[in-house]
Amino acid sequence: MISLASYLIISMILFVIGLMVMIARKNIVAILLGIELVLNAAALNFVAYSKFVTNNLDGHIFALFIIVVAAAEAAVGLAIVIRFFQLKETIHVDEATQLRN
Amino acid sequence: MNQTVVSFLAQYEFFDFLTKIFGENSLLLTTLIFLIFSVAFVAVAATIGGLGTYAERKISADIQMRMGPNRVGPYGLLQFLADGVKMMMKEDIMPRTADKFLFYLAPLLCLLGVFATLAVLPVSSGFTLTDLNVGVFYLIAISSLVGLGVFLGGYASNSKWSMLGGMRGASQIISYEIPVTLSVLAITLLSGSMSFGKITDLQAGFITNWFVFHNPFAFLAFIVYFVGAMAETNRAPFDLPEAESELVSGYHTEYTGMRFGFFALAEYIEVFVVSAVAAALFLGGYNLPFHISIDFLPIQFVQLSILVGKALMLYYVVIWARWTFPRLRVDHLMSVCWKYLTPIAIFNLVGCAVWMVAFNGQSLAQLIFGH
Amino acid sequence: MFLNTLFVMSALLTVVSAVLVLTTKNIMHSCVFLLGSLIGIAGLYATLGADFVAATQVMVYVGGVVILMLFAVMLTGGKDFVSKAQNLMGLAPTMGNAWTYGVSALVGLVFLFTNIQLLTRLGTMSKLKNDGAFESTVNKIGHLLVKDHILSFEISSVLLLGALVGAAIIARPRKQ
Amino acid sequence: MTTTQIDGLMPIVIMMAAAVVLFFGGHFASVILSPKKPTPQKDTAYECGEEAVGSAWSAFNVRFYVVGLIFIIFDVESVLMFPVATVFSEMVKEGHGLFILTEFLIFIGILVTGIIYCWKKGDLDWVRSYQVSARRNQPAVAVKAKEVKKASA
Repeated sequence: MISLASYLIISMILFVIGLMVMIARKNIVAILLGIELVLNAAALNFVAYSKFVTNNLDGHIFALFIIVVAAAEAAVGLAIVIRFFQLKETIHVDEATQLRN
Repeated sequence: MNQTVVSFLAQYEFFDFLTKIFGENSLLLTTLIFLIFSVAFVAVAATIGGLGTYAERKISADIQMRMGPNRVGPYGLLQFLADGVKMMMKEDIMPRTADKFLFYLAPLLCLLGVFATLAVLPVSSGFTLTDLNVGVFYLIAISSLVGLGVFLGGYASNSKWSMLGGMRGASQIISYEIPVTLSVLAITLLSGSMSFGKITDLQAGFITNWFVFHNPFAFLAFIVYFVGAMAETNRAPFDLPEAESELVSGYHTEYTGMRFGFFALAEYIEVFVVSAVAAALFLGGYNLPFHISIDFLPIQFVQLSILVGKALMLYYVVIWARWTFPRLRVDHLMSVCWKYLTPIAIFNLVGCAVWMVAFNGQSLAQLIFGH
Repeated sequence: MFLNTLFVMSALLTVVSAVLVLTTKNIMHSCVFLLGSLIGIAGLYATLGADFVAATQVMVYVGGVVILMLFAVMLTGGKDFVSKAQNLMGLAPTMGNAWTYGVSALVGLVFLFTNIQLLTRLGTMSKLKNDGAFESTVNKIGHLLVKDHILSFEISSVLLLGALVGAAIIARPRKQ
Repeated sequence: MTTTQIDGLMPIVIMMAAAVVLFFGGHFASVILSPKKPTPQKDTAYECGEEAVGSAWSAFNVRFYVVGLIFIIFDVESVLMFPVATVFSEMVKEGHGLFILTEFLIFIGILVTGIIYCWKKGDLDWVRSYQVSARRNQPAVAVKAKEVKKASA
């Protein structure tokens, strides 16, 4: 039977995979993909808890706003990626070193 | 609520007989009924899509004073079957440099997006496959898979024509989704529901109850919706992604045989779907102009033919527009969407909201003729 | 029963697609697999009775974010779609030394034990009835948005305005 | 309070499965019926009879992204407006009409501010953004276009 734990496990797997994508890949767009996975894992947790524990819809509202924030984040992030590509002709994350020293 | 075809059939006597046969396992029966109706839907939709190509050729021939297809079957009616067989027998070519995985996936995404919208299409009060609470919203959401399919089809071919067509197609489809969404939002505002069933029920009765005639803003919203939907399905005069005189064939230049057939099928079914949605949201849907008890089963078929008739009329208008208006230029296309349709759609939305508050939700006809 | 089927299908789609996002080298394919994963999550929302959130997920991600990402890949790519050493196989030699591996192993162990502790307790705790009948959420969400959460509703609009203006400024072609 | 059955989602799954079945069925039929005679010329991308040069996967103009950006912001805003629109008539009947109208108008007003900004800055303008990027190479053309625009305005 489906319980809260099954949703939490899926959410955990998603979170960890998202984190691994963020760490392992050097393409900035791929890092944004990882961020989307992580945010979705969090939203899934919110909805699961609101169904099984609190029994009201505040979790749904939270998931909605997470989706809103994720969309805004993707829009701005990808704009930065495109601008970065115009300057550096690459989207390798290790090239972004102008603020290092 | 959440009425489905199963819950509709459950009120008849023969359903008890069926439950006796299938015993306590109601899931099997539900699945079976859904399967039967889904297959019927798919068959009818595919036929309408196929006849769409025939109608397109015949109507264009009529407008241009030609004969059109008239060899296969009576009046050339079976032409689409011949076309289908021909497509299956064509050699399946894939460019060597193509992205194979995405090349296979793109037509499938188009088909998925179109078929998934069929599940909520309100064809009659009982035969609607499922009447979701978020029906309208779901329909808008899932149909954007088509745009993705167009883009990936253009990308995966690795041909310049396809790439240009795909980029244009994707940006056009997503742009025109905004006026469409805002117009649908106006209807949601007036009806207070996102379920197709409720929206259609509110338009029952005489023609003045239709949402087109609810107020002047709703009438404008209908026009915006229709123009936007035509652009979203890549129909002329908005057929820039597949403009044959400038882009060879657009995003499906490299597609041959059956895969090209899937793109075409998806497009023609989608035109029917947006026409049917326009009929359901604005033109009264499946309602008869007088009150009648819907418990009598053949009435369902009458309702079905009313909706399909309305949708086919809009379909005719779409084809007619193709042979009447010249194709837009790409910068005009974008300015039509963002500088005309979207502001008008926002204006409609605000107008509908103000109307609701000012006249307490009454329609124009109610204000003029009283209740 | 259909609930379980839907759950299993969605969960498989989600997890398998997420793994493929991680392991595929081609960024374009990664975006498409991300799409699968997000649709799977929409299915999971549907099994939780969150119909509106599920439709929102499909609407925003399928129609919006994924297409935007594909656009961004197209705008930045050209030469370098398949880049080397971007998957797990190429990871080990480029990342850190023994010290970082030791710390991460420790953190991983602590994480694992905490999760096992939590999950075993949760597994016995919540046996809510989940028989496939749900209340409609759309109306309630609407009421919550216009009454309890009115401020966040309006502020999200300001956030989106900021995102629009900011991203438009950043991405706009320069005059140079 | 109305309840909904999860079974209502079954047709969606079945329809998607039908699409997949149709897709692979069509492919199968095509594989059986169609000839298979590849030649090197046939397998190249179509470029009007010329030999295909280079790859089509090159960097595109940024204006496509800007269109997508404006789209996604509108998309998300409309997502938030849908539940509010659903309760609108209810609230009007309860007598909170002006309250929810004000709220709705503020929300749309902020949205409209964004589109007015983009309009003024020329992001909605397909041609002008193209000229700005082309000015690097051909200043004369851009200046001419600007003059024409001024004259027409």
